[in-house]
Amino acid sequence: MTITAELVFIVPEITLLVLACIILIADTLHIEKHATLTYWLAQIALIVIIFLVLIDFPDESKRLFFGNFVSDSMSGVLKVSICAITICVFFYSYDYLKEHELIKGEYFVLGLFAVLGMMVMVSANSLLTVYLGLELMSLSLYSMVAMHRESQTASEAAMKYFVLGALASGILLYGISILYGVSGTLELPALSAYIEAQSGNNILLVFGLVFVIVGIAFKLGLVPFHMWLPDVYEGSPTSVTLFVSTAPKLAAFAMAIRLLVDGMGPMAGDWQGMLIILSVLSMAAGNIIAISQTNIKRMLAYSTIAHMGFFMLGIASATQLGYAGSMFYVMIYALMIMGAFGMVILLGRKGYEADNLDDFKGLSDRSPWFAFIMLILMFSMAGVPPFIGFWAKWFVLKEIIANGYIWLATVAVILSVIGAYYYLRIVKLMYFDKPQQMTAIKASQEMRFILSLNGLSLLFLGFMPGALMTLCIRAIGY
Amino acid sequence: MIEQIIFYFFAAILIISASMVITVRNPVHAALFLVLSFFSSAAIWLLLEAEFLAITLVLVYVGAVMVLFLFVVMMLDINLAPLREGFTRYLPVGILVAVLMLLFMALIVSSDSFNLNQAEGIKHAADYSNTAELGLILYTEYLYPFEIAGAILLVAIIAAIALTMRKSKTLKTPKPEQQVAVKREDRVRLVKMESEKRDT
Amino acid sequence: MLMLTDVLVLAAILFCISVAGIFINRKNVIILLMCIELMLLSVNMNFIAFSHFHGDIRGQVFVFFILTVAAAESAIGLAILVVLFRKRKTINVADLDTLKG
Amino acid sequence: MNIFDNMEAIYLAIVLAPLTGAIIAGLFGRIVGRNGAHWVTIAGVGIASILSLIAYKHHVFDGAAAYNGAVYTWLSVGNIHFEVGFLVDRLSVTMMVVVTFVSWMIHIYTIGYMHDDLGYQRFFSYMSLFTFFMLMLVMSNNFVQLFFGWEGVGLVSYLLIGFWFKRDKAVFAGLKAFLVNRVGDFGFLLGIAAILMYFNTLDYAEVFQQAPALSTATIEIVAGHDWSLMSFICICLFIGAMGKSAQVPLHVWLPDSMEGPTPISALIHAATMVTAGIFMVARMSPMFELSETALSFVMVIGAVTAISMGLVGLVQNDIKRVIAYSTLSQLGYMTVALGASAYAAAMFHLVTHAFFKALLFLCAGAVIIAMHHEQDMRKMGGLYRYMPITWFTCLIGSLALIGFPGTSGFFSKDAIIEAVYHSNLPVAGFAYYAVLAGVFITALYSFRLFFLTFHGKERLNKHTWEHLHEAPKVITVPLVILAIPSLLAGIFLIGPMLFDGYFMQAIHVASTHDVLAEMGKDYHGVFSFTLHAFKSAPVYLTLAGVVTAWVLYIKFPYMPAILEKRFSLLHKILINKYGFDDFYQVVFARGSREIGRFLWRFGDVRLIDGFFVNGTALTIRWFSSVVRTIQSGYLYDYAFAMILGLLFLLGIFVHGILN
Amino acid sequence: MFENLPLLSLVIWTPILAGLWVLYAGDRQEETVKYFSLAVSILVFVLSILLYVRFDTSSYKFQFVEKALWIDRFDIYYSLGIDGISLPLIMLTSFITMLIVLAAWEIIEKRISQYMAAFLILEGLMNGVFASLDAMLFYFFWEAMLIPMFLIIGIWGGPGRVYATIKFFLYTFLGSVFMLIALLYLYSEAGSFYIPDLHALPLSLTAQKYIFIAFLLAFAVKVPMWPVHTWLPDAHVEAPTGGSVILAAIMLKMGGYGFLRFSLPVVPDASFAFDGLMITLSLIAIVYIGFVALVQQDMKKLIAYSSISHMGFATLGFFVAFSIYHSGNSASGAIMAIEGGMMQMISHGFISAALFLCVGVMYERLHSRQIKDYGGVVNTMPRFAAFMMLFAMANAGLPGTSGFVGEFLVIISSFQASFLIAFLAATILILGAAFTLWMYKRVIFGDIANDKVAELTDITPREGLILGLLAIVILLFGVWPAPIFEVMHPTIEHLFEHMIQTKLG
Repeated sequence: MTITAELVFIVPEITLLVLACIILIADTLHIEKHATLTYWLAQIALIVIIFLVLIDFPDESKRLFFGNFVSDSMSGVLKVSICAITICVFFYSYDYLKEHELIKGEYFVLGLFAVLGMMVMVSANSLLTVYLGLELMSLSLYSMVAMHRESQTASEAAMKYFVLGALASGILLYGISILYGVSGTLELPALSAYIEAQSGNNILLVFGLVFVIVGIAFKLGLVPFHMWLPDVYEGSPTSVTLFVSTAPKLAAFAMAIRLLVDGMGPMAGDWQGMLIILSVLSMAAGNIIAISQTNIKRMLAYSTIAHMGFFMLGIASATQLGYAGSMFYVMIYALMIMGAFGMVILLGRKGYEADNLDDFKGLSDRSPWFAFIMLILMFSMAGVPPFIGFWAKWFVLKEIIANGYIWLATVAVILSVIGAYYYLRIVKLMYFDKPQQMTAIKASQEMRFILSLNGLSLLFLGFMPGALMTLCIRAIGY
Repeated sequence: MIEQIIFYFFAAILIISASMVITVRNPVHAALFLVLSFFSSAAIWLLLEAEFLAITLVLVYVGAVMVLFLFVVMMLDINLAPLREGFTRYLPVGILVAVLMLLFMALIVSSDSFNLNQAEGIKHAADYSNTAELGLILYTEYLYPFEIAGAILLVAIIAAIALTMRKSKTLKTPKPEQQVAVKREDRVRLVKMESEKRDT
Repeated sequence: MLMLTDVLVLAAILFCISVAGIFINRKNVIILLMCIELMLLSVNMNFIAFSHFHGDIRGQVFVFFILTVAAAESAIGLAILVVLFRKRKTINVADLDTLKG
Repeated sequence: MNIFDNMEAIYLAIVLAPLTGAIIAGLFGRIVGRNGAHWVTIAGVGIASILSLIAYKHHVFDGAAAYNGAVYTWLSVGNIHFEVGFLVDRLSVTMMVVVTFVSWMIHIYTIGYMHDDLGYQRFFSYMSLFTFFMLMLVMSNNFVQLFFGWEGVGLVSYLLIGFWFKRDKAVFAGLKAFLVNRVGDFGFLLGIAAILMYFNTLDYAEVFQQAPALSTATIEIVAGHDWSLMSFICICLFIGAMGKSAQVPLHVWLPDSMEGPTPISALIHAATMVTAGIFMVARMSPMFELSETALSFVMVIGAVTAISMGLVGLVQNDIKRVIAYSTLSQLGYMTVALGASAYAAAMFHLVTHAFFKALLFLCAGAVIIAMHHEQDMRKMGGLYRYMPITWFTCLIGSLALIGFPGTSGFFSKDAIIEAVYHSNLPVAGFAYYAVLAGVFITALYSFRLFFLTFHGKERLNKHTWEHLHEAPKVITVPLVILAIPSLLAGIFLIGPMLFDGYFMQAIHVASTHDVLAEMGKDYHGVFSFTLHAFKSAPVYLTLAGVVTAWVLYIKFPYMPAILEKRFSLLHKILINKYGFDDFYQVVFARGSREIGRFLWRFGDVRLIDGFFVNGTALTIRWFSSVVRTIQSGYLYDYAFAMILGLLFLLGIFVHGILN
Repeated sequence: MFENLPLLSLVIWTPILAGLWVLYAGDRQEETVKYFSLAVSILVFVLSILLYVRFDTSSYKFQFVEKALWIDRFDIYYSLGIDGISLPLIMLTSFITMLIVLAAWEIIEKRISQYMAAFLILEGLMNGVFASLDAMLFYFFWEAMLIPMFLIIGIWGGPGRVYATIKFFLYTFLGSVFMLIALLYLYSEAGSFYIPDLHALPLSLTAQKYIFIAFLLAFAVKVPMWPVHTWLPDAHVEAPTGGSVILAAIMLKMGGYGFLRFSLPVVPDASFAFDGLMITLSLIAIVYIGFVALVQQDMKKLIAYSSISHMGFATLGFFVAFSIYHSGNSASGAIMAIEGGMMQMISHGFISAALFLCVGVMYERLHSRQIKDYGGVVNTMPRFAAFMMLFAMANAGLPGTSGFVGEFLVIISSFQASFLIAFLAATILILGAAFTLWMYKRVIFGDIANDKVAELTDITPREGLILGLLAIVILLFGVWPAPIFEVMHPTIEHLFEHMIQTKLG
């Protein structure tokens, strides 16, 4: 296939890049107070991308551009999900940014570039594209975090995020260089084939693998490479936290799958152990530390760490279904955390971030409906049926049990129960405590609607998880 | 043999200058030592027949990035004295970990298990152009990454501007287009008043 | 005659120096950015060495991209630094502790 | 149509009539009113009573065969069916007559006694309910129904004792009665369980049929020790009887039960309900006969009860309590008779005792009413002048109680003493002397009561004195009616009941134990039996007792006080009732509360909740607050952590440090 | 007509959907909501009666089976069906819910619609637990139940409600997740979540033991067995009346049901291997908790402890069956023990519900649950006292009440296993009477203790109706337990046959 013929497959990426540039120009030319145009253009762009992906949805796995790009159903599904999530994120953000007078066209433009980076990661088929996608995404995110220039915490968070992120990519790169040195190739399938062909265990590969794992673990926020995460979640404007906590996790999942499975599948025996250790540490640290948090964003950050630990177990099971389980988990997780930060945004108002746990006190008196939505979110995160969070945990647990890691499943569920405590605490604050303030909730109708939809979808999916599960399984190609 | 001597020479400079980067008190000096490290690296890269990259490193890095660093260092009015406190306290642990790390890494990378058949590097013919070779592959095989790299640079530009550009609210600048476009109605208000009637 | 191992060990040393720099340096954020540059340099060294000994130009291509990204990265890093300094009037690493726990 | 054609219907009617009365009076008391309540219950028990008499005639005079049939399957699990059914033979029919008749009388008497009480309807309801449960108990043909009646009777006793719920003592006494009875039931239930296990049925007839085959069976309770199955079962069942029939050491509830409305509920406890245990052992005679161990146990318990409780009766001052202790003592006699295999004698004493004890209680009731609810005998005296009828009937009752020759009590008690004498159980010797001593004591306390109440100096206070008068007709008439059988029943019943095979197959006595048959050889009619008595010790002991009482309480009224001082230790022991109450109070009541408190405070609150549950939670929370400080906020620490993590992974997976 | 109604789905989803509607309607239409809730709960009860009427008592097979694919990829079915074990429990659930809705009429002052909704949803979920034939569906309902219960205790509970409800939630949640692991393991072995498939699955003894322990953790917490019982007193004390009732009457039965549905048939060999442990724990529950109940100062706590003690009979009955069978006796004794345990569960459902409602009646008037605040209640509330006497006696296991049947059967059958077991179990005769009646004495009897008691008013007709219904049921099943036994006998017989067959091969 000629390069021009191959271009068809990267139409969504090209379009996104072009649209992003157009929006950038439009934003520069069109100075207005609320960047409304930019916002809507960005939303339209994302919708267009979704359509473009869907129109030519990749059914079979194709490796293109000299092995730098892969087009398969997993990438298709993840791209659509990333775009869809970003639409919601922008939606929530728009209200927030307007309210807090942070609105800037660059937010959306950088967001689009981050999405582009994620799409590159999702479709990466070589070590190089993984790296470039990762950097494109990360750099956009760093600057988005720092965007709130008037905030003390935002710049601090951005600095930490940046330095540690750069350190992590340095480590990742070192690993990649070792892998390249051993195999002499940058293409993931070729790497995999090389490892397959190797007889015996090559210590150098494991050596490189460790560095790569660190890079992945950093992006997902696995202990002990998680330290940036709570600070960034807390310090950033909530809209950015919302973005950082959702779509990039999907991309990180894709990165893990690409690197570990596509690239080092035959070494599963080696990375399984590492992932399990990191998972257990993450679940333990995340769940335990979250208990003593008083800031909800920070608490959700630790909960994210715990979730990522749990989610990693699916990959650690090193089976197709396990990957599907992880994919399912991470998608559900994104949906849940999005709703949760959406709630934080909903409760905030001008000059006031509702990010203290106490701000949730007596929510059921102030707004029974949104208290209920938050209840759904919390119980879903805790993994209680009938909400979808349960099925996410279920899927992963099922796979690790099917692979004989019963002790691991036991540890995971015990730690989840510990984790359930802090979710319950929020429900407790909302339902059992008296409100500290009785100010009505100020949010646009659309925001209310989308947030309700977000919450209710967890309930609905809880009853009908089958379709999404099947989708994930198909996407993994099982 | 001569190659090795050159290598060790530059390697020594590299290591020393790198160490200086992290230990000197003055950030300007650190930046300069960094420049030195880059130079010595470039020299080693030349030994490794990566001419284009070696030159790029000097041009791009030393020429642009390091200048940027210096620029920033100068721009920020940093009080140097307090930046040195408590440095030695953490040094032993830091060095211990670094040495352990080095041990772990060196043990592995010095083991001869990279299945590289060549005991020494592949020597190219004299007319071999590293730059041409690189350029060839960059615009064909690596077209896709190349475009992404472009996007990354674009992001860097946007981000840098968005983050650092200041529109001070207190700053009052004349807006000529508005001044020119002003109409009479905007400036003058005609007030029509009824004459007062004096009642006697 | 140049040995692969020599270069790799050199890169490893460089890597460790940069890592040590990140956590030994307690004061100045700019130094952290420089350490990151050093780290990337070490990685580049690796790639070029492998490229040389493999006789494979792709390693150098990778370095090319790393250089590009590193430039972008330092631009953004410095931008963040500027933002930080403007707000906090300090680039002391030890002062960046409002977010913790 | 002959009414005997359908006996099942009659038996059902006997049982259900009182129940219906109880339900109507209880649930619809407000609607039917006071009169309605007593009419409906009296009618119910009356029907039961009359029908019982008809059944009695049917069985005793017409010689009908025993009836055994199920009417309702309560529950069946697999091949085991728990049924409600009736076994009516001469034993049960006798009990039915006694129960319904006494109950009927009490109902009538209550109209007068409870006239002004607020809980009028409730009281009638309880009484009828009691009758129902008692009938279920005696008519049962299986153990489950027996247990049902057994517990039901306990329930009503609880309700009746605590009838005046405002009185703390009464309520306490009720609770005590229930709990002590439950201790007995505990053994009883285990006995039933053992029966079910080995006999695979709970039907009397089938159990009795299989019993001889299992007489040598053993049961291993404590590993390594085989016990005789029959002994085990019988002793377990007898523990139940000990509770219900107030045998030492489960007797403590009975004296306290006198807190119930005087004297009706007291009567129920003294004359009717407590005989359930005696009846039950008699009913189980085919099993008890197979175990000499059990019989000996029964006899010892009975003997101890007979003598020890009599002694306590000596020092009581409350008129009802004296009678209560006499009841205990008499129950001991009956139990001794059971132990001696003289079931018929026990039943005989049960019947005569029912009459004269009812009489005594009603007399006491009459006195108490006359004294305006004063029960302390020390504040009475000389009442014979004011209450001649009561005085006279009480005298008859007391004579019967002490076994004055010719009275009903004489025949029954003498038969028991004789039976014990003939018994060849190893413990019979002890029992014999115990019951002999009991005769003297009985006479002493009975006449102490009699003299203190009716004779001697008037120690009344002015208020009571002014209102003192003979009891109304509704009370005196039953007194007179009861006096007659108390005096004469023995003469007519001794022959048929003891020696003429009155109970037929209802009671089974092994030939080796058959003391009554042995006595029967010497029995030549009532008259010679009476004469014969004058040749034996009991009569003289009785007389000695009466004389002693006279000396102490009429002749030298200051003597008791001197004796009290002289034998202060003994007196103290008796006043404290051997310390059973205090012992139970301290050891069981307080002890179990202390155990409970310990288990709760230490086990639940401190250990499980405090240490494990909250401890875990607190540890996690503490740990959380400690671990979070690792997140110091300093970039270099974060980087350090990452590098450590990297080192850790390298160390383990690359360098295999842990391997 | 109506022959093909999906009755089970109806008893599950009718209340849930109605509950959602009530939630939506909110407090604005308070009266409508109340009557609507009552109507729905009655309707569900009628449906459950219909289930009983159409139930074929001669068969042990699952009836009213409904099956639809739910999650096709993993063979999870929406699979419903009931046998003789679940039918009585479903009826119990719908009966008790009806009473609770009625009882909430005036007691609950705030958020009445949410209260009603919570109970209706809870009812549906509980029915779902009892009717599920798919292990995942079962677990789904099983866990979902926690949420409304958590809210019920937390929102309408007493002063210590937060501690109590979080403790309740975490305790039960922790227990349940182990069951999830066991179920997932079973799935990995059997490839199916269909419960009868799991029953038929051969397993090694080691695997069985682990699974048993996992199940035990889940069910023991629910029952609750000593020593994982401490959530119960707290939850009961703090819960509103309705919450206590549902907790005691039905939630605790979930544990027992779990043993019958999962532990015994899925891992019979392990159940047999662990029967000593189970019997010991049950006996500890009976005796230890009996003593603890004796000294409680809070009426609800006392009844809560008494519940633990009584539920000990259920578990004792289930597990002593092995010993009975293996000590050489016929199966009938063993079956008697299991049926006794089952009967104990049902009867305890009525009795504990009644007692908690009684406490609720008093609490509503005096706002205290402390025994010492009462005394002489009979003087002002005679009719109430009479009802409570009946319930207290039933709690003490008096023959003629339903409380007797189960205890009696368990005691007499456990004698066949060992004298000691029967001996210790029979102590309930004394302890049960002691703690129940002692409380009754202090609360009800005596002279009027204080002014507040003097101002008490006797039960309202509504309360009378509730207590009366319970009284009727308690007496009815005391003298006529046959309907329950008829329904469960074939099932339990079948279950027992299954239990004694080894699965090791």
